[in-house]
Amino acid sequence: MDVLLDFATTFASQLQKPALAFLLAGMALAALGSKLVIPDAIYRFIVFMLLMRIGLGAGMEIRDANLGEVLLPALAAAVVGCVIVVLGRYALGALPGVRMEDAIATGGLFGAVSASSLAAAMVVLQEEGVVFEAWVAALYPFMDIPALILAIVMAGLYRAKQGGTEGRPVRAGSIVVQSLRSAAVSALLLGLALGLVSRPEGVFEEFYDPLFRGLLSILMLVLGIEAWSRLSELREVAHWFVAYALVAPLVHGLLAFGLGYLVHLATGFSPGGVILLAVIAASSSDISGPPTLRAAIPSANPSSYIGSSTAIGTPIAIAVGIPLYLTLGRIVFGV
Amino acid sequence: MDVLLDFATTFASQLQKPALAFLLAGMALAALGSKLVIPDAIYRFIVFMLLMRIGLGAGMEIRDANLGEVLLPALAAAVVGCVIVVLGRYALGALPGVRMEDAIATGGLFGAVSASSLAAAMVVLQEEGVVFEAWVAALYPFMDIPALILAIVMAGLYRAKQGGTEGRPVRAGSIVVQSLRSAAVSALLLGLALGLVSRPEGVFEEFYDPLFRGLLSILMLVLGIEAWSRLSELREVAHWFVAYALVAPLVHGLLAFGLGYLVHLATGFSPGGVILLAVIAASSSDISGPPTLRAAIPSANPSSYIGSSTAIGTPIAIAVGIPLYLTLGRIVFGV
Amino acid sequence: MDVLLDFATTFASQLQKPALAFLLAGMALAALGSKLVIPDAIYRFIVFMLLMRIGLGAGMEIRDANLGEVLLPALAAAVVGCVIVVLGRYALGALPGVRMEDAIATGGLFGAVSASSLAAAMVVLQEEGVVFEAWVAALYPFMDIPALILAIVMAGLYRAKQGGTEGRPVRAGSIVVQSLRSAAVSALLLGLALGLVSRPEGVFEEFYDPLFRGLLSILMLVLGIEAWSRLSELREVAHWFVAYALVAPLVHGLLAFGLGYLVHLATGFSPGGVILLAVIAASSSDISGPPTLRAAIPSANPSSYIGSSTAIGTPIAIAVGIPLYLTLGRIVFGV
Amino acid sequence: MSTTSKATKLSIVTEKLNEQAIERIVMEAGGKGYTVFDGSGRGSHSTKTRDRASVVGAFSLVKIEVIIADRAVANDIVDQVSAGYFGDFSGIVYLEEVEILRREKF
Amino acid sequence: MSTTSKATKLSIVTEKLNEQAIERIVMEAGGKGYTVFDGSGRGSHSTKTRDRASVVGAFSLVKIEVIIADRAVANDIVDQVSAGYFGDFSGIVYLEEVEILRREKF
Amino acid sequence: MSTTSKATKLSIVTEKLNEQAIERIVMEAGGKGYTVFDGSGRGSHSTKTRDRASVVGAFSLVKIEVIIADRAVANDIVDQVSAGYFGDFSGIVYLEEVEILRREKF
Ligand SMILES: Nc1ncnc2c1ncn2[C@@H]1O[C@H](COP(=O)(O)O)[C@@H](O)[C@H]1O
Ligand SMILES: Nc1ncnc2c1ncn2[C@@H]1O[C@H](COP(=O)(O)O)[C@@H](O)[C@H]1O
Ligand SMILES: Nc1ncnc2c1ncn2[C@@H]1O[C@H](COP(=O)(O)O)[C@@H](O)[C@H]1O
Ligand code: NA
Ligand code: NA
Ligand code: NA
Repeated sequence: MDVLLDFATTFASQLQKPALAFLLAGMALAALGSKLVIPDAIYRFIVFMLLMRIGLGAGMEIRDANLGEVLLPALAAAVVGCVIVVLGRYALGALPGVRMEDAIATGGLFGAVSASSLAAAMVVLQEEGVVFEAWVAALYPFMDIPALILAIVMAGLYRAKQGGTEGRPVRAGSIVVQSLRSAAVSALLLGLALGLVSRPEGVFEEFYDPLFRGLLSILMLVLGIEAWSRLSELREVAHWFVAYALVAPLVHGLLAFGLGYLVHLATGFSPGGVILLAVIAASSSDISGPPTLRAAIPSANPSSYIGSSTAIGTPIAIAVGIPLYLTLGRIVFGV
Repeated sequence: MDVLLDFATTFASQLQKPALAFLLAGMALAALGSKLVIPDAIYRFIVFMLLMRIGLGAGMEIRDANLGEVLLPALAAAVVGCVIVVLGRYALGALPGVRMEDAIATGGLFGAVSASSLAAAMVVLQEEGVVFEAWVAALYPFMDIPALILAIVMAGLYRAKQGGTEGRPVRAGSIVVQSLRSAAVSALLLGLALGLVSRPEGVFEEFYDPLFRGLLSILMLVLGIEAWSRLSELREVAHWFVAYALVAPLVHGLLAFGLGYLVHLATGFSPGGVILLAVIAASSSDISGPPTLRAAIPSANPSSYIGSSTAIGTPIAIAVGIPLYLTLGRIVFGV
Repeated sequence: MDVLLDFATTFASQLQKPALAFLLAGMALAALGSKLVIPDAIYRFIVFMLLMRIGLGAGMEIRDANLGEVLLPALAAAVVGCVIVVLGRYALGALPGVRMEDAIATGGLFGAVSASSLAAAMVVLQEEGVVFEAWVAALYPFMDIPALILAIVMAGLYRAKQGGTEGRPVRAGSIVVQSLRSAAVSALLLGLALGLVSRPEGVFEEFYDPLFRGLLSILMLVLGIEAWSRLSELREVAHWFVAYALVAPLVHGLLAFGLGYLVHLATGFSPGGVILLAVIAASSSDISGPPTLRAAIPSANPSSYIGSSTAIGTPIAIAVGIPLYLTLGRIVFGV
Repeated sequence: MSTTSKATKLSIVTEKLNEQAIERIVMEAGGKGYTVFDGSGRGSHSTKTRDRASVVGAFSLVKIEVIIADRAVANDIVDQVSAGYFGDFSGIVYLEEVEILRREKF
Repeated sequence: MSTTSKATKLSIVTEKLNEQAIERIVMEAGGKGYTVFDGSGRGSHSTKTRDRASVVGAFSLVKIEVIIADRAVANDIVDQVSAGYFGDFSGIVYLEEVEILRREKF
Repeated sequence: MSTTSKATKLSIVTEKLNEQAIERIVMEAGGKGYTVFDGSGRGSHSTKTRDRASVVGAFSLVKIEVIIADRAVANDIVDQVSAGYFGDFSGIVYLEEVEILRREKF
């Protein structure tokens, strides 16, 4: 019960914080039919700025990090990503009225990672004074890419079993490359590389970092608007996708929290790191994932996986997930 | 004479200030045929940022405001908005060569409010150290919406009297909703609501507020460029629109100043508030007004009202109106 | 040898600085096939912001400058711009397989100036503590416009000699006007004028200046991406363009450095000013130049001059030129 | 190639302001889809801009293209759009003959 | 539906750089209007981009569509544009037959 | 006016995601060029947006126009695009007759 009470308090206090408040405000705007629109060019630029900020921060810190420390968390991230896909295929895919390709693609998207959820969680932890290794952001692709690959492989196997003629062979290498080249992952890696090998402290401190929270507030608004606007797409797909999208982020986050806790015991992975790992597990990819899946599993209905993820999964991961893992972190680690 | 001298001094000193200087520079750029263009996405984003800043500021302050205080100023705003429309219909509409629908639509646009003029005036007052209640920004829709509705109703009545077959009934409710949903008003209300119910102090102080004056300078440039580019549209309409656009902003502002002064006596409404009320009265709507009027009074020629407002009304309201009401404020209130 | 060693040290230290690091990172991104894209609206806005910042800074300082001081550097800038064009016509144009119109247009583009190289050099000098007169930025059009005019006149003469029927007469006046109206030059002059006649210190210090380095880092990224993406265009033109683009920026910069040194002896033109003069000579126009040349010398193949300039000339001017002239400055002036 | 059949392509150039209303007319009249492009232009009313910051964005133009197998439906849409949106607003409409595959889609 | 009549639609794909000059030709030759769209493409010259940051923006493409009731005017525009803007510049022009209403507008 | 000749204009409306693949098909099948426009629309699949921030940008639409002198090449492209990109993806294709100059370019 205490957990619930703690969660309620944390949730209420997060509600006041810009990240969550702007997300909900965006949903309200769209629900009320506002014509307010953030231009696409601005949206893409904001995502770039956030990922650069995260990447630069991580890169500058990795310089001094012990690479050994990163190994186990990276492995945990990959495992979580894959388990989420397997869960999607066997749990969601087993439900009545759910097409198997749609289930696998949805599992893939929820296994993959959303940069905005990660950014929101980083801001919340900073404000709460919970420390984490800056390189935790670098775990993103370690969860993202395996999840997408596994989903695509599973869909290929499934089609082959169905005797589909379509069965073009899955080339894992090409999916890795495609993921790394996506706008989101390459912005993150760009920041990482620049943080690692150049001296971007100046621009980081006077440009990328001070704009971070403000730009994030706008991104949250966009996510809220998008979430509401896409709710209608879910009407066209089986109701189970709604149920999945409500529950899965929390299950995935708890799973990752548990695994992260083990890594904490083993290597001293920070409490903040464990919480962030839970958040990226709970999140579902909104930038790089959808086009990759669309191209590689064309028979899956994009309304099923994008609707589940954008309309419900992401808001739940941010609005419920972040306060939940923060509360858990407080209880478990006393942070 | 002293008033004139004071005004001349204030005007000369404002000329040096970014708001006015950038506005005039924009006009000069367009006049000289420069190809410099601020992309539309940037323009829309700047308007969003300014309105969010204004709304957040107002919302955070309203938390502690006595709602009773706001009532009388809001009523004054609505009265001014409506009087301006009536003036437009009976004064401008009575002039030779002026089509009645055009006169009514123009009155409606001048009764409505421009966010950029409001923002410019707020910056000027801040720089001059003239204080005002932050919630004054919330008066915007109280003037804007009644003016638009009244104009549309009047145009409907006029058409009905002419025996126009077109006469679709005016639904005031739908116009209110449409106005509230417009990008400008909903950004302002979004900011207000977030300021009221969440704790956006952090992002306000590190993002929305520090960018305010700089973004405003760019917006002034855009307004100047637009003003000059649209001057040519006025060639197609009766000359009286030019005369109206030159004089009306000042008359409207003085009217509002007078009414504001009465409210000041009655409730202690601040001198800065009176000045801002005059500025929003002097201003004419550039974002939400035109499409609303275009859709609801299609028989009015948009060149008449948009030309009057964008090419002349807005520059006059900013360049002449703001220094004028500031001077008056100094004389009347000794600020 | 010492020069080489000094240069190597400076180069290595610049490699770490954001300007150069982001440029190279952009090239790497494009080379690796990343889908990361900076939207065009953002790019155009960044260029506007940088030129405004440079113009405002120069304008505010020119207020107190002795106009006599500016004359000789301006003359030097014009001479360098013209010499570069002549070199292009007689050196590049004499090479086998090079069409004369292409050579002249390329010379014109390399004689003209790139705002981004100028901005990058200003940031580097500031970071290195090398002072320069802020009005040096105002030398831009004095080099840019004569170079473009001379190239267009030479191309006209060449066509006339070939008995081309196309020979529309070159109107120098119209080219000057067209250059001044281009987005880049007019943003710079706008800033200059506002800095000169208004009091933009407030917005300069809280908006244009603090965003300068950060926005420049993004611009460098864009230049890097563009450079790599346009390399392929060079495949279609004579190899000599590649050789020219590699060598010319350095030659042009050294020429300007020499002339700048004479001006330094004559009028006390600052060491930083000499270095900047060298950088703008080394740079080639990327915004205003190409469309002007395209319209005025339509028979020249744009792949030749834009490929040479964007793919090789600009990266060389920034990556090699800036450290080189900085090193020279250190040796010659002991800065 | 699978056999093609004739259909009518209807192009409506109109103020962005009217985009949604016209799309509704299209779908209600029996259109099966439409494609929309942003544009700018000049006609008997004033010049419309695209891209550059325009204080009055809602006045830029769109072209709505509708492909319809049944000519009567096309005529119906033309009539409704002409009646409601061309008296006072800027705009033109024109028809072309096109060849389509998968006739059931149009 | 009010009766329609035949007209010619002229489409000119050209570098943005030439947009204004060609629009002037259209109006001076007797065109009553035009509509313009941003685009990108590939032909015998190099590839043109749209949307992505392009250091050399003025080289992206536009398509200018002109509907003309009088075929002679259309031919005249084709001739002038071909002579002035297709030797050295990228671009194509083509004509289609369309059905219009309100013939007096075109 | 120099004499014109008939050609086929192929218009393909497709998800942006497929743009490059279809362009490759066009060029490999013997097309000499293409022009691309951004758009949005509605059909039997869900509505596609343009311009407004879209978390899933790659799903907006493009229209690819290809003018081809040789009808057989056009048919070939239609077949390939239909086979590869219309089963599971949104999209339509249609053909029109156009008049071209400089036939060798198409
Ligand atoms: N003859 C024409 N050819 C092509 N587009 C036209 C033509 N006339 C009008 N338009 C387009 O339709 C819009 C509205 O036309 P109008 O109602 O005549 O102002 C213009 O802005 C053009 O985009
Ligand atoms: N066969 C074609 N079909 C469609 N568009 C074309 C074709 N050829 C050229 N274009 C367009 O015209 C532009 C200029 O063509 P070009 O002058 O051949 O480089 C190209 O970038 C395309 O947008
Ligand atoms: N009848 C139609 N007329 C014009 N465009 C259409 C039509 N049907 C579909 N489209 C376009 O093709 C896209 C994909 O169609 P669909 O595959 O039916 O969803 C739509 O989003 C529209 O842009
Ligand atoms: Na995930
Ligand atoms: Na007003
Ligand atoms: Na140069």
